[in-house]
Amino acid sequence: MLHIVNKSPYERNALESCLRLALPGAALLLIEDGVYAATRGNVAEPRLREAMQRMDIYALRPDLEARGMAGRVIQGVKLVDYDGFVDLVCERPNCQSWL
Amino acid sequence: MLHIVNKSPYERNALESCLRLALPGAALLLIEDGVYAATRGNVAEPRLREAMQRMDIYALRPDLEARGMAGRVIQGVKLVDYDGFVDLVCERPNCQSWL
Amino acid sequence: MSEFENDAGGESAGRIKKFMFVNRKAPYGTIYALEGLEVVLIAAAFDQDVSLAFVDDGVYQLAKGQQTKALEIKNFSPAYRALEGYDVEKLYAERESLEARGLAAEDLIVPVEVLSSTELAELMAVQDVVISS
Amino acid sequence: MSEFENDAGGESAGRIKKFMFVNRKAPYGTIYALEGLEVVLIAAAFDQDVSLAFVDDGVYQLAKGQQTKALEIKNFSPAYRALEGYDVEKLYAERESLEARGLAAEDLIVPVEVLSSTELAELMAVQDVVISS
Amino acid sequence: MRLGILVNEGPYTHQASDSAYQFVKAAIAKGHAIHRVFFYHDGVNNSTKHTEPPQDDRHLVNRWSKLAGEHGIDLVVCVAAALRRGIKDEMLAPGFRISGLGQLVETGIEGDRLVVFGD
Amino acid sequence: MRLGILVNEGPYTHQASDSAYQFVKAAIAKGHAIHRVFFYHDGVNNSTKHTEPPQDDRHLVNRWSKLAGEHGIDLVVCVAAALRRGIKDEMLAPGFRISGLGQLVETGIEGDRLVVFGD
Repeated sequence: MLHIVNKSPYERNALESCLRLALPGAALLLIEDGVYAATRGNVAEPRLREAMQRMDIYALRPDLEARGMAGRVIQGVKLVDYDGFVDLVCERPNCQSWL
Repeated sequence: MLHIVNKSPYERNALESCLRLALPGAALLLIEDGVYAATRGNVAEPRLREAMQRMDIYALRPDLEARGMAGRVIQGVKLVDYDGFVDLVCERPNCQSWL
Repeated sequence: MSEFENDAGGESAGRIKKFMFVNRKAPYGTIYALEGLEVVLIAAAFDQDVSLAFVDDGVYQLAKGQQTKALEIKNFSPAYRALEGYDVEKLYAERESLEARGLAAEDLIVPVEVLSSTELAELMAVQDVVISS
Repeated sequence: MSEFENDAGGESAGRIKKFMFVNRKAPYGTIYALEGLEVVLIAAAFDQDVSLAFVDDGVYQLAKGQQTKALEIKNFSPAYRALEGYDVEKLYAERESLEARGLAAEDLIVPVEVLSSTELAELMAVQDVVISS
Repeated sequence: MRLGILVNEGPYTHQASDSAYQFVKAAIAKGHAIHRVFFYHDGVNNSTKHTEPPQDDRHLVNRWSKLAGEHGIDLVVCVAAALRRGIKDEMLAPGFRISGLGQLVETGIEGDRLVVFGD
Repeated sequence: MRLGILVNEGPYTHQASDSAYQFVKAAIAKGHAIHRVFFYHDGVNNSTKHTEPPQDDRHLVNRWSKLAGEHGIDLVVCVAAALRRGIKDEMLAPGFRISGLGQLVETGIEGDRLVVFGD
């Protein structure tokens, strides 16, 4: 399963719910305002580091760049472009957007 | 100041920010999905009870009724109809919606 | 359901996929719960393997005693009771979401299977299509 | 700002109110930051007493180094630097919001006055009009 | 009192338009004056006469038009926000007019309160 | 692969339409097929030809129309959601068509994946 989260971890509970309901081995892709969760110093950093032990965590580079956050990414988060987004969707058997 | 919060305390951080930035003596009106914060057993109950010590807390009855929550209101929260909503706006020198 | 006659039975006839609708939003504050139900009914009309999960504020959609008269908005909560008539019988609610809101199964207008987060996660993981709103 | 010539100087001429725009949303994910700025400029054109507060994810609006080319969305962050030219000089950021996001004043594209929650609350309380988005 | 209203979201998707309508109706019943209702952001989508909700649902656009007709309320749709969302003059339901953001600032100045409804 | 796309929000207000567009463009470039793009909820507002964003901004509706024209992508607007929001056949930009929710379910069945973009 590819989980897709597009909301800031401060503003909404989407990331929290996603991490609660994602099985080990699943992938998480952060897009749009969701990419803030991939940045150092963010409230979600501990939860993301914990999740990294059991899941692959990705963040969409164009969304990080737009927000001036490309230089603040937590080590271990893999950056992808839309190309990589498409690959992730195709590689995993199914996907879920946490709207 | 009348503070107006229309979001569920689970889904968004609006109530939390409002309570952080409301001065003692201010009023808080919960409307729309914000009324869930006025119900017993809700995650926001302790914060709301604490806020009640320094602020007047109101909830919009029609929104509680629509959501089946009219019977679950925390004691001390005052229920108002749209009439009362209008009065609150007029009685207080200014108002702020936490969108 | 006028769309049913036009759409069902096309090239998709006979193929059955697992569709899960994940309801995470409260009713009335936004339209997602209501419009989401319409997709559920159409998926059922296509004879798909449909399930509904109620998570986070989505569990509020099922709260008993909804009275929308003063709001002048239609009370659509009875529609959940009609789901059975469309053979939509797999309704799940996450225990953690219910408990965090002070709700129990008996506070809900329809019977649901209450699942732990892990149980629900395992169900989600085997779906073909997951639509959350 | 073609609206300026048409609208300013009407019956409201001469009256000055305190307008505070409370920015609580991140940029690009939604349009509120961008369209909110447009109201700020019009309020300034009406010679109102305008201030901007950056709270919660709103502080992200001011992050340095925004590069929107790959998104093909316009980078509107330079507009905050243009505010000074409209005599909009009261920019406040809440310290708690900055710190919770690992940001400091030097990470922002414009100088802002960093205020404690209490200081900002006191400023909000004396406004005539508060528009949050 | 003279009240200004700002509606930031479109009809149905968010409750904002419903809440604003109920508030305005109650304010009028109590004898207050509505200086203006200003529609911004997706709020501009409240103004189109092409809206056709299901028979058993409320008609938000007609509600606003009726209120405007009966009480002479000024319903103003922001021109920039409307263009961005494909709302044109010829689509407007009765009672709505398109104008600039200055009309919002003006209602902030002229009204005794500005009440904001949104997401 | 054959991908289905669901867009739940209108243009500009949320990034959903932008993200979906960039995703679809990348998928096509990689040789994947787009079975359908379905517009639901406020997503129906992506389809109106009357949209006029400022000159210096991207034109989301034209983007979709162009993509549909160049690659034969099926852009389907939900009829019920469209009526509720005042979107009619005669307003549609090139490449869009109005149909029922069955088209969404069908793309869920026929597509190898359904990717959802929204708020």
